[in-house]
Amino acid sequence: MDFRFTDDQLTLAESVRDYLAGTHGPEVLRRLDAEGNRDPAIWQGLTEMGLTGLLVPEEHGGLGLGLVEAALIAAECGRACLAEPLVDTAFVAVPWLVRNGDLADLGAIAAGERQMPLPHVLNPWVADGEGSALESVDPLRNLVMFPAAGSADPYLLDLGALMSAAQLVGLADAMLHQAVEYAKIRTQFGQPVGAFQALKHQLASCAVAVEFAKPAVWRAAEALQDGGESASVHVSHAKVAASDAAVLTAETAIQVHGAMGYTYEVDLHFWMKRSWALNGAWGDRAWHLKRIDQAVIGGTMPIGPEHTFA
Amino acid sequence: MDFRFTDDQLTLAESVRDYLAGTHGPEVLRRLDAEGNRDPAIWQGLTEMGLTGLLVPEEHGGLGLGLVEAALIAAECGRACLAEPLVDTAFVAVPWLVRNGDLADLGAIAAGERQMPLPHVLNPWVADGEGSALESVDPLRNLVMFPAAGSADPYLLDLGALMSAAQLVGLADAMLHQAVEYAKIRTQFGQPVGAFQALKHQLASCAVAVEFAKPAVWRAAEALQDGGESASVHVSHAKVAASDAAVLTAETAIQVHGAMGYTYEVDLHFWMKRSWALNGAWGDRAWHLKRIDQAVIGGTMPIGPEHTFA
Amino acid sequence: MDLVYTPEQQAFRAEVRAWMEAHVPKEPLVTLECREGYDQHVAWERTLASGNWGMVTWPEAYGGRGLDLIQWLIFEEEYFRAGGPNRANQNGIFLLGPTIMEFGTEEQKARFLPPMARGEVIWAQAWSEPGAGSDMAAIQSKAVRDGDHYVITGQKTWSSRAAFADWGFGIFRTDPDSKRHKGLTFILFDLNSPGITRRPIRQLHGDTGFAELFFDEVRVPVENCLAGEGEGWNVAMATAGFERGLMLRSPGRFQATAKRLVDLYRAHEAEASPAAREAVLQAWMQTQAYAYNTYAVASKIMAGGKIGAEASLNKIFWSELDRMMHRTAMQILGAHAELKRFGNGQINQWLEGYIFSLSGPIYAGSNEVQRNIIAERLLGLPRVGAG
Amino acid sequence: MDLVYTPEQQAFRAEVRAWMEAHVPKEPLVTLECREGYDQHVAWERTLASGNWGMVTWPEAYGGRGLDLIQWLIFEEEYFRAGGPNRANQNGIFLLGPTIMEFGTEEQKARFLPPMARGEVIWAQAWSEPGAGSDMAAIQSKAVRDGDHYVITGQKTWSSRAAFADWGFGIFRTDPDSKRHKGLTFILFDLNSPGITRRPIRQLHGDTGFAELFFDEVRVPVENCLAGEGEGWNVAMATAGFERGLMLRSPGRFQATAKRLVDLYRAHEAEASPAAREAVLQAWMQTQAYAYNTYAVASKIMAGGKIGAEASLNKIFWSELDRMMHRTAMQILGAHAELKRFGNGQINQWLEGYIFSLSGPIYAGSNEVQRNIIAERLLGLPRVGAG
Repeated sequence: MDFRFTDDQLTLAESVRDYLAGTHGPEVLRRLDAEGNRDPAIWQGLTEMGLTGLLVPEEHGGLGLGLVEAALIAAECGRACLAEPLVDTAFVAVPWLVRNGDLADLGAIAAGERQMPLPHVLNPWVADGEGSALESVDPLRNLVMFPAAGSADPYLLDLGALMSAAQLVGLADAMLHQAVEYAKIRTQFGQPVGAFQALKHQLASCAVAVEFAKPAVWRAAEALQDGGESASVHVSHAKVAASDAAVLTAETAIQVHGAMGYTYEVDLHFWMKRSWALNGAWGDRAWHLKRIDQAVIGGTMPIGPEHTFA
Repeated sequence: MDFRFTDDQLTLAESVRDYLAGTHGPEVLRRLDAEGNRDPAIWQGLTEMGLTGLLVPEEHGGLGLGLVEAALIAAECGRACLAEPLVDTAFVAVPWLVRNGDLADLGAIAAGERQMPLPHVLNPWVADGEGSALESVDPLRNLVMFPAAGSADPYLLDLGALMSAAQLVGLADAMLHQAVEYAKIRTQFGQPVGAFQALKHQLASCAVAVEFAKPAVWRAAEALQDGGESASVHVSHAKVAASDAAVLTAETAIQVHGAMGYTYEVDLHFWMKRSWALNGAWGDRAWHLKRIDQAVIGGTMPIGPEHTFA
Repeated sequence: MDLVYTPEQQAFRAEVRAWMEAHVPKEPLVTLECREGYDQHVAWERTLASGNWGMVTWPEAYGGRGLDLIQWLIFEEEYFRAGGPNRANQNGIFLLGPTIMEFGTEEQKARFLPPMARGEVIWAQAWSEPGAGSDMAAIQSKAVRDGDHYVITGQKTWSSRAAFADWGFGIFRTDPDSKRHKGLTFILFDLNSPGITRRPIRQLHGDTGFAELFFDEVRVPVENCLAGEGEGWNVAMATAGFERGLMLRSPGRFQATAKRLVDLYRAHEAEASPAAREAVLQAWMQTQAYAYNTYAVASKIMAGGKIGAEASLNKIFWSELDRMMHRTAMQILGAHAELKRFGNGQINQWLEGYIFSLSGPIYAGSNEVQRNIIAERLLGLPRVGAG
Repeated sequence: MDLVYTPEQQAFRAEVRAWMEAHVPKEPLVTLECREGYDQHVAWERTLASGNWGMVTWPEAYGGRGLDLIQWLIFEEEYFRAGGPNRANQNGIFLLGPTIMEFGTEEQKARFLPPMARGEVIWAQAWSEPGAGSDMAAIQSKAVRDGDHYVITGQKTWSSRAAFADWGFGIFRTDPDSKRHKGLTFILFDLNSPGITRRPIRQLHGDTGFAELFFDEVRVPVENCLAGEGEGWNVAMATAGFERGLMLRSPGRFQATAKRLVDLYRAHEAEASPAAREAVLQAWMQTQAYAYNTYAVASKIMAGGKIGAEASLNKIFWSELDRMMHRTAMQILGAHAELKRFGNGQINQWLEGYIFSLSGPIYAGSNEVQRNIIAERLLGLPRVGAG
């Protein structure tokens, strides 16, 4: 029993964070927004970092890592509001293909030559892919409606939900950070607005929500990785907690920004909109809550102090 | 259309408020708590003010006023945390007896010689009356379990719920006032704690909740008085909004008082406990919410901008 | 307490209802925050004016109907029942109109009010500056007297409607040595005056309804000053009072939202969360409570009373209620919430509404400022204080 | 990340479970806040000590079992699974014990720790003063050095357990000219010393577990001072860190509450509100999240890490969660919520728990202070500021 990431995991996450911070800052988001959202050079960079092959078994040219590592990296993608659809292909489609023994495309995916956004019955559209275009509130999401009905496989749904949850805690972290930084420099009534206790306490409440959503996400990643019986319930917990933290943080962050927050000029809006999109993706709040309801009130899963890791 | 009290109504409420403030202050509550809760002199005073006969028709020795006046006075009873069970007899039992044409006891009630707490199936115990004793968290409530099953009449329930709601807004007002006064004089870190924006904003949020519960109570009183079809739904709205405002204000008031709020020495606890008792009395939150649910989601009542007074 | 409409009020309601049913556009207009939508909304203002429904509470002499506040509430209820569009002329109707009636000269009233009522001149407000948002007393834009003109230099921002409107109003520092609330003057100006540059600001949703205004020695005749020189703060506070107070957000608007939310919930009842059900019931309760409170305030004002710091209670209540209702709708919509148009091409008005609702706790005096006002002026808590 | 218990840990769990099932009283004890209940709880401490379960994380040399933090968590889970009573000795186990181990001399450790572990000496904490609650640096009680004694004069209040406990600890001003955080010293004292008057304070629920302490020239030997003279603030902050941090409220306690709440909900499912259902699901989610976080912090500490301002996140989370769960239970109980005992004579533990939960956001550093700490130390927001 050790609820910590390994040093290797932390180093990997940090290197991705640093890389994205250096190559995928807000000025890049604004450029992409103006120029059609996708930039092969960015995808190339992610491929060279090994991220497209993170979950691809080594014998197919990948790094052969697991869902815990993927969740950590997905959180970094959220933090950076990554425009490229890395998570959908590399952290959702790949482990599903591996589970299904469908290995043909793994090499191409690892090499960055193939993207594979997968539809699900609960999630008929995802970013990129082939199909009729839909316009998302998120300007960086190239949404398409798939022509065929998606899979109904619960494992695929769990993967999508887990990785959405991981992105959402990263998004929430980033929005909290942006709000804090703005509150330090914006002055009103002769002082930084961040010195006003009312804003301090709102931001502190966001920190509480985000910090207690994170361990639920890591625990869900571990559960799904291990394939335990209750893994789906933990994924649903992660999705609900991360979504709620992100929605709260988005509303607080815009409030802290005041009228500036309501403009397109402030970076915040990219993160808010991604949060709203992922809030509904891969099973919405009600869907995941119902799964928890069946387990907890319905009694299909043991609960109580001795069942922390049930 | 005039959503105001008449000058007569306001004058009456003010005179009751002044009377109770003068004769039924916190020191009286403490004395009653130590000495068995009831004091015939207080009951006598209420009788002399005409309150026991407020709703008794004039031909039976009362003032013949209506539920709107009674709700206003019930709010004052809440504000003063009145120990004597005036509301149960004079504002709940009397209009029910009148509605049922059961007029025999009205003269004695108006004269202050008879108390008549009535049980209801949803509310098997009320303060005072005959039956086996139960201990309420409210030290001033002499709770008894009635030996016989209560009435199931919805009008009786509506009267009890409405008058509980009215008391609850008075209780909430008083708790807010106590918290504000304490926050003005308690200093920490070199200033009154009420100068800290975090406490200011919590108290302001209570003011919002209380001020928007009140008109729902007055509107429900008027609806029940008029006997409109949807009166019960409005009573339920009043009860839920008033209970929620009182529970929120109680939690905020104790927080503002800090450790002092957790003592029996501070007056606040009498008001909090009465709030908790009335929160569950005459139909609890869930029961009233269900009645609203049937009307609003169930569609048995028209809603929308043109139905403000439906 | 008399909660029954008179026969005259019922007849008036019937009249409004008939007109609205005949005239309100069947299809929702394009958002007011772009050129196309703005033009549609101005056209609607003129249609309203053609029925004499533009400024119903104004005196007839200025193009209104001289309605009392209860009639106004009935009008608004029917307006929103019919799905009436947002008002391009809102700054005129609710903010500037009442301000001119209170502070303007007879000549100013005659000059500005009738074209406003006819929807011919659309007004932008220009309060905020980059350094003066919640802290409006930090205004720096200057108006220097030069003969019978003021010469305005400076910058305003987050001016609603200013991307497309005709005229603007705001406060400017006329005494260069003054500080904070003193030395400010309330001035009306033609947005097409030489020296004014409008820079539309792209908003959260991507459209551009509000703007920055740059003033480079803009000459404005002295007769465009409202009330006396140096009286600007008092006039602006009265205007802001109208905004936060009774008239900016009539209950009908929120009751219509609550009704739509109930319909949305019913369509998704089987799969919705308990939180959504609770929120839907709260939506009905709170929109009703807001309506009762507004009727109560209207009754009080009609009887000669005034609305004071209670306006801050209102502002907080409707803005947080509106956000809550739209957030709930977004949750109910689930995966569909992010779509700007649904598969059938219909605009996702819940998404647009949610985004707009996020501005509610910010504009017209942030809710933090409102809570300060409640704490200090209504509850009497001490003003000074450290964080 | 390894979320599987080792066979040794599983065996340990089985051992705790067996002992607890055999020893935990079948009937709930009377509340700790009255004489009768206090005595029952002290007897339970001695029973626990007889099984060597009193201070499981302490070194064996001081009467503990030398367990690591994961084992401690397992112990706590099983303790609360079995319905173990609240700990009379909590101030000793979680606050003073670790403080003495960190700051005490060998002699102090040998003198104070073993009787604490055996439940023979029960400790009260004495931090607050009437003018120093959240603002603990405003302490005024004086300890004046006189030879090899301190002479204490002053007043402490809201001292938990002090109505009945044996010894107390707190900080006192030893430098009469000092201000705020300086010149304070951490002193342990016998509550039966001449010159100490205890005035039990009646609490919200009517019982008297905490007390005011009046010190009238109370002589305390210098060797009862922990760490150096003038070091009191640092020691107290470390102690308060233990309190707010990992060990004061183990997750098992709240998980047990959540489980009882689920059972309560199931029994009232048909008539409960949507808000209650949502809250019950939140109760499970949040107690689990609290457990995960505690395991994560325990893992970090076992690997040599430290817990800092994150302790404030914990304090806010568990205290508001506990209040939410009990408030929800009160709503579910409806009319029964107000009864101190139900019709069958059973104590209404939800009511008692709700009342106690209201103190959670106040004690151990109010949640307002905690939010300041998070904002300033974790988020880096500026300290100074006006309201």
